[in-house]
Amino acid sequence: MQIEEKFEPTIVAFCCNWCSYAGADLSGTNRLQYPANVKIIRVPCSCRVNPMFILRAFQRGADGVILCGCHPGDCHYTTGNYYARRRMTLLFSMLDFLGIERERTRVEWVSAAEGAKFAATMNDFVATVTRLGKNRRLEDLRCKK
Amino acid sequence: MKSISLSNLPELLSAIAAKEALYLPVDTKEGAEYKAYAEGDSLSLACNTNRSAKDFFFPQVEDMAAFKVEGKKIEIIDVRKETEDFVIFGARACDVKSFEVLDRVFLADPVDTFYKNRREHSTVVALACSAPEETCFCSSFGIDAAEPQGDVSAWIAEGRMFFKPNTQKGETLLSALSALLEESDGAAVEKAKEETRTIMGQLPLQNLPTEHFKPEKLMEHFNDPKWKELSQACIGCGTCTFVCPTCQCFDIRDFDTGNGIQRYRCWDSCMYSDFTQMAADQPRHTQLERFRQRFMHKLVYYPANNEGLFGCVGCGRCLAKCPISMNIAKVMKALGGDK
Amino acid sequence: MEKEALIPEIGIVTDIRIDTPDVRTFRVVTPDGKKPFVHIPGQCAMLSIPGVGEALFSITSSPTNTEFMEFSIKKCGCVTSFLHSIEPGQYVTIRGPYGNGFPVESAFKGKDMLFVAGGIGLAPLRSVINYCRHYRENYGKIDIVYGSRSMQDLVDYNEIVEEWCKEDGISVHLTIDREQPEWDGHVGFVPNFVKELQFDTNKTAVLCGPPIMIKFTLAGLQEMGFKKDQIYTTLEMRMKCGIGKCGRCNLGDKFICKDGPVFRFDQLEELPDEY
Amino acid sequence: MQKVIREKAIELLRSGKVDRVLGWKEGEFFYDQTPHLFLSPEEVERTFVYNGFSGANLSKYLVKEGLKEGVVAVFLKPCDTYSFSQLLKEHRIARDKIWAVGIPCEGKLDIELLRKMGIRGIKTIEEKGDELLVSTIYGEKTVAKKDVLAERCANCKSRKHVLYDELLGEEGEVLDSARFDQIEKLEQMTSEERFAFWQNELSRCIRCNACRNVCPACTCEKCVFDNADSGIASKAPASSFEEQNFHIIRAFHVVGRCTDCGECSRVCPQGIPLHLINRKFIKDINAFYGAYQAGENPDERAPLTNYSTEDMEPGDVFKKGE
Repeated sequence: MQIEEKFEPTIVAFCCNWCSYAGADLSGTNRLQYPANVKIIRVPCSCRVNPMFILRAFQRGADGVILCGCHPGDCHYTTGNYYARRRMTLLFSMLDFLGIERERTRVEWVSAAEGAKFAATMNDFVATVTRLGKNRRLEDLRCKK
Repeated sequence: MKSISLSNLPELLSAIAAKEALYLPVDTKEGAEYKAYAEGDSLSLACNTNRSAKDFFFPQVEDMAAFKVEGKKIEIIDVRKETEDFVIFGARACDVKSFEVLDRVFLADPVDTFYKNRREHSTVVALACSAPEETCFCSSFGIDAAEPQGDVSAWIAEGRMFFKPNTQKGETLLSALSALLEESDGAAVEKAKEETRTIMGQLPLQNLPTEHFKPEKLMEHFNDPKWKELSQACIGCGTCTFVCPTCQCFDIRDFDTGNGIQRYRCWDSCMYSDFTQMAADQPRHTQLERFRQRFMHKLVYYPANNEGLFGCVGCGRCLAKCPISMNIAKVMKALGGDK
Repeated sequence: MEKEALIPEIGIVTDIRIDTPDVRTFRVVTPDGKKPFVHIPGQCAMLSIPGVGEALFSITSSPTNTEFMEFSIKKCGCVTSFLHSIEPGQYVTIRGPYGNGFPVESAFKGKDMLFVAGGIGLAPLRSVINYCRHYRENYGKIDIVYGSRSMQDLVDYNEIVEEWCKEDGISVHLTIDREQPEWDGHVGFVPNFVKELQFDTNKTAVLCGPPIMIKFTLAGLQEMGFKKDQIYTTLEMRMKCGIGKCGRCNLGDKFICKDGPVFRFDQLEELPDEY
Repeated sequence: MQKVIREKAIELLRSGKVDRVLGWKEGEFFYDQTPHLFLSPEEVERTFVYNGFSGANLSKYLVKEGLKEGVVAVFLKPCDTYSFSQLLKEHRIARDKIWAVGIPCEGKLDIELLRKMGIRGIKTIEEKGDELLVSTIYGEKTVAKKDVLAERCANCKSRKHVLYDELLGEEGEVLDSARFDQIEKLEQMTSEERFAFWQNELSRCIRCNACRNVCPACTCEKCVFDNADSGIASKAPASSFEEQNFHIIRAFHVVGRCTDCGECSRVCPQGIPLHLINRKFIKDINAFYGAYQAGENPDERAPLTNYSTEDMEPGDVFKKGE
């Protein structure tokens, strides 16, 4: 008999250095739980993330990608997240257009004080992606073991 | 000569597919393409496929080796596998000739085992052309579209398909299918050949000048001032090289899969700016040199190394596909014609 | 399955010598400690680090060295930069030998030899120079003109001074581009130095170095009375296969990897100058 | 029209106003014209053509031409002027080296559509009003032009020349086109259907880079896909991801700069409707950030180099419809 393994998604979270990364940190120091599936990549600003980052994360085995940055208006560089917002809006719409499940991508604004929001967001995102199952539509078979 | 009624052709295809892998051109919404046979597929009667038949022996991408890297240590894994027997059914005379052009590169010492393996396991059923197009110019290179080579030659005439084996492999294939084939005389075939040749004679590019492209004229052609004008609109894409049945330049690259390195080879194009790029400099700085390289290779360099065999088979794909409609026919006319 | 030329073998770098700030010489053997394969001077090998890339290098050591192979490599691109970062014990992959090599057993035999090298151009010549030294009786007088940007940039300086300079019948002429306090030798560019030295025109000359050096040295030698069929050089181009199939290193109908890399200048004259 | 354009080209060359003329040179057949630099009036007289198959957008050549000595005259169809204007806006073209002549366009024809009708062995094509008389070695055929109109022309967005030094013919209008209809049709499909649609299309990609190289908005000195150090340089569709990645990034890089000239789809040797990807971006920009047409207004900021504090959230894209 085959034992069915529970699907554990790999989640890549791009977190801006000034707000969301600190938010993740805070959720840690407050002992708030969020799944270990989330791999955080720290970026100087949410605007640093270009579409290639997102696609490459999927190529390399991510099942979901989330971008976290400062709340609009609170960007450390004043306007970075406004540009990121437009960029990701268009990219996610395009991914959906090409038939990639829309729930696999998300943008969330998390401030340095919102440790609880960070944990809640991650819990929710991991649950969503777990329900979706493995990323099959934007995968690179060569990268599978 | 063996033959089968066209209405029974599906049975013949099924019979081949039951025995070994079968590939044939089928019509798609974007023109004819080779594909693996599935029950119900019917043979395309289009003059030619979008992509050439070189894919069967020299695919666009193939894995060459894998490496496991651990610290300073490297392990090499041979990923080659013996190919299964397969049949290419319905390749045209130009594509069949292109196999000979490729053979002389890949089967020359040291042999390319990837290519050789596929070549050895293939049986080519070549189908004579009945409706050539204006872009066809195989006869300029001495290819007879009515008399294709290959392991088996086939013709369509008077509602039947006729077969003639040319090699041992061809004999084997036909004898395995003998239950479906009838013995018939070749009168209809001769008539069909004549018809094809008559049409070929009316095509505009039937007699492109080839006599000027001799090894001893290498430098004369290389230094021809016309290259500048011919190449000026070239956008440097790889369309002509990728649809070409005889273009065989390749690149070898490594891909890090995250759990090992895959070394693969893929088609490359001399039209690309990074084709000859080295760390410091490159010998072909502008599109003129790259453009010239492609046509000189087909018309002068390749024949110089291969007893005068041209590196072009006149299939006409580059004529149909080039974004700016610059092609070997125009180059040949400019360089070797009107003299 | 039969052996595939494009699938490499394992080599181990057992020793790395730092020659100049940007040139290192790598000693390579097979996993069982032997020399990877037999070659003739002037031939090349494909070295690669999986995941980084594969590149063609001329074999610097002489065939008379039966224990290992050496490659003098200048840091300039992807693969070479990586090689400069490795330590002894590193595995690499190696395949070869490729190319025609120098005609040491035919055209060079019994001749007075003149070797002219600039910078890293000494790498391929070192193989043939050491070969000629080993079979000293087969060759006449040997002159070596070698120049580099500075004293620190002279590759194999120790071997040159300690071995080549001390041998009978070998004259070594060194030069550097600009004055340096600790340098008491010649200062100036190689082509001018060659002209100043005025060699006998019965010599067979072999040039290797940057294109500009080759161009002017060739002109200088011709001025002296050398004919093009007396002068050899070795070329390089981007290569992927090394066996005349990948289609990028051709000069006209000749492939540098297969028909070269060693060419005589009268042969080059009949080929396009795309190198 | 060809006669008028030829005369204009000859006049410009004779008067010494320009040194070169960029136009279309006649090919072996009626339909295979090559963009060409004409240097003499005689050459124009002999081989300059302008007809239903003069589809190539010449504006991208101006990047290179502007670097040369002397002035070049160029003939631009309405949609080409959008590309030209966009390139100028991006400072890719030396304006003083260019003499732009606007020429009218009745819509360009797609030879592939003729071939799909089974018309083969074409000897000559004659344009007669709304019809094409095609003579082939297998007989004569008459085809309505509208049936072989290229997709981009059937859904023409504008007959207006946005920028020119002189104009031949009448000033046109911006049209109310149905170019987003097919996008909407795709949007109404399920995610699975869309995925299947695009897999079928993109899997045919041979990575010849024709779409990128022909694109008037793709003018990077070195493309990221050609940069060996980028980690994504690959010449081959080694996995389905490569194709998706290439085409998303290709289109994304020209977001807000793509004028929807349709060259990418015209040149694709595999017949992939690449313009649909670019057009989806254009449709989204219009819907999310207000109507925007690249190349139309040189002073307007492009959507991705601009923002508003009131912009919608990425997640809102999918909320509207539900």
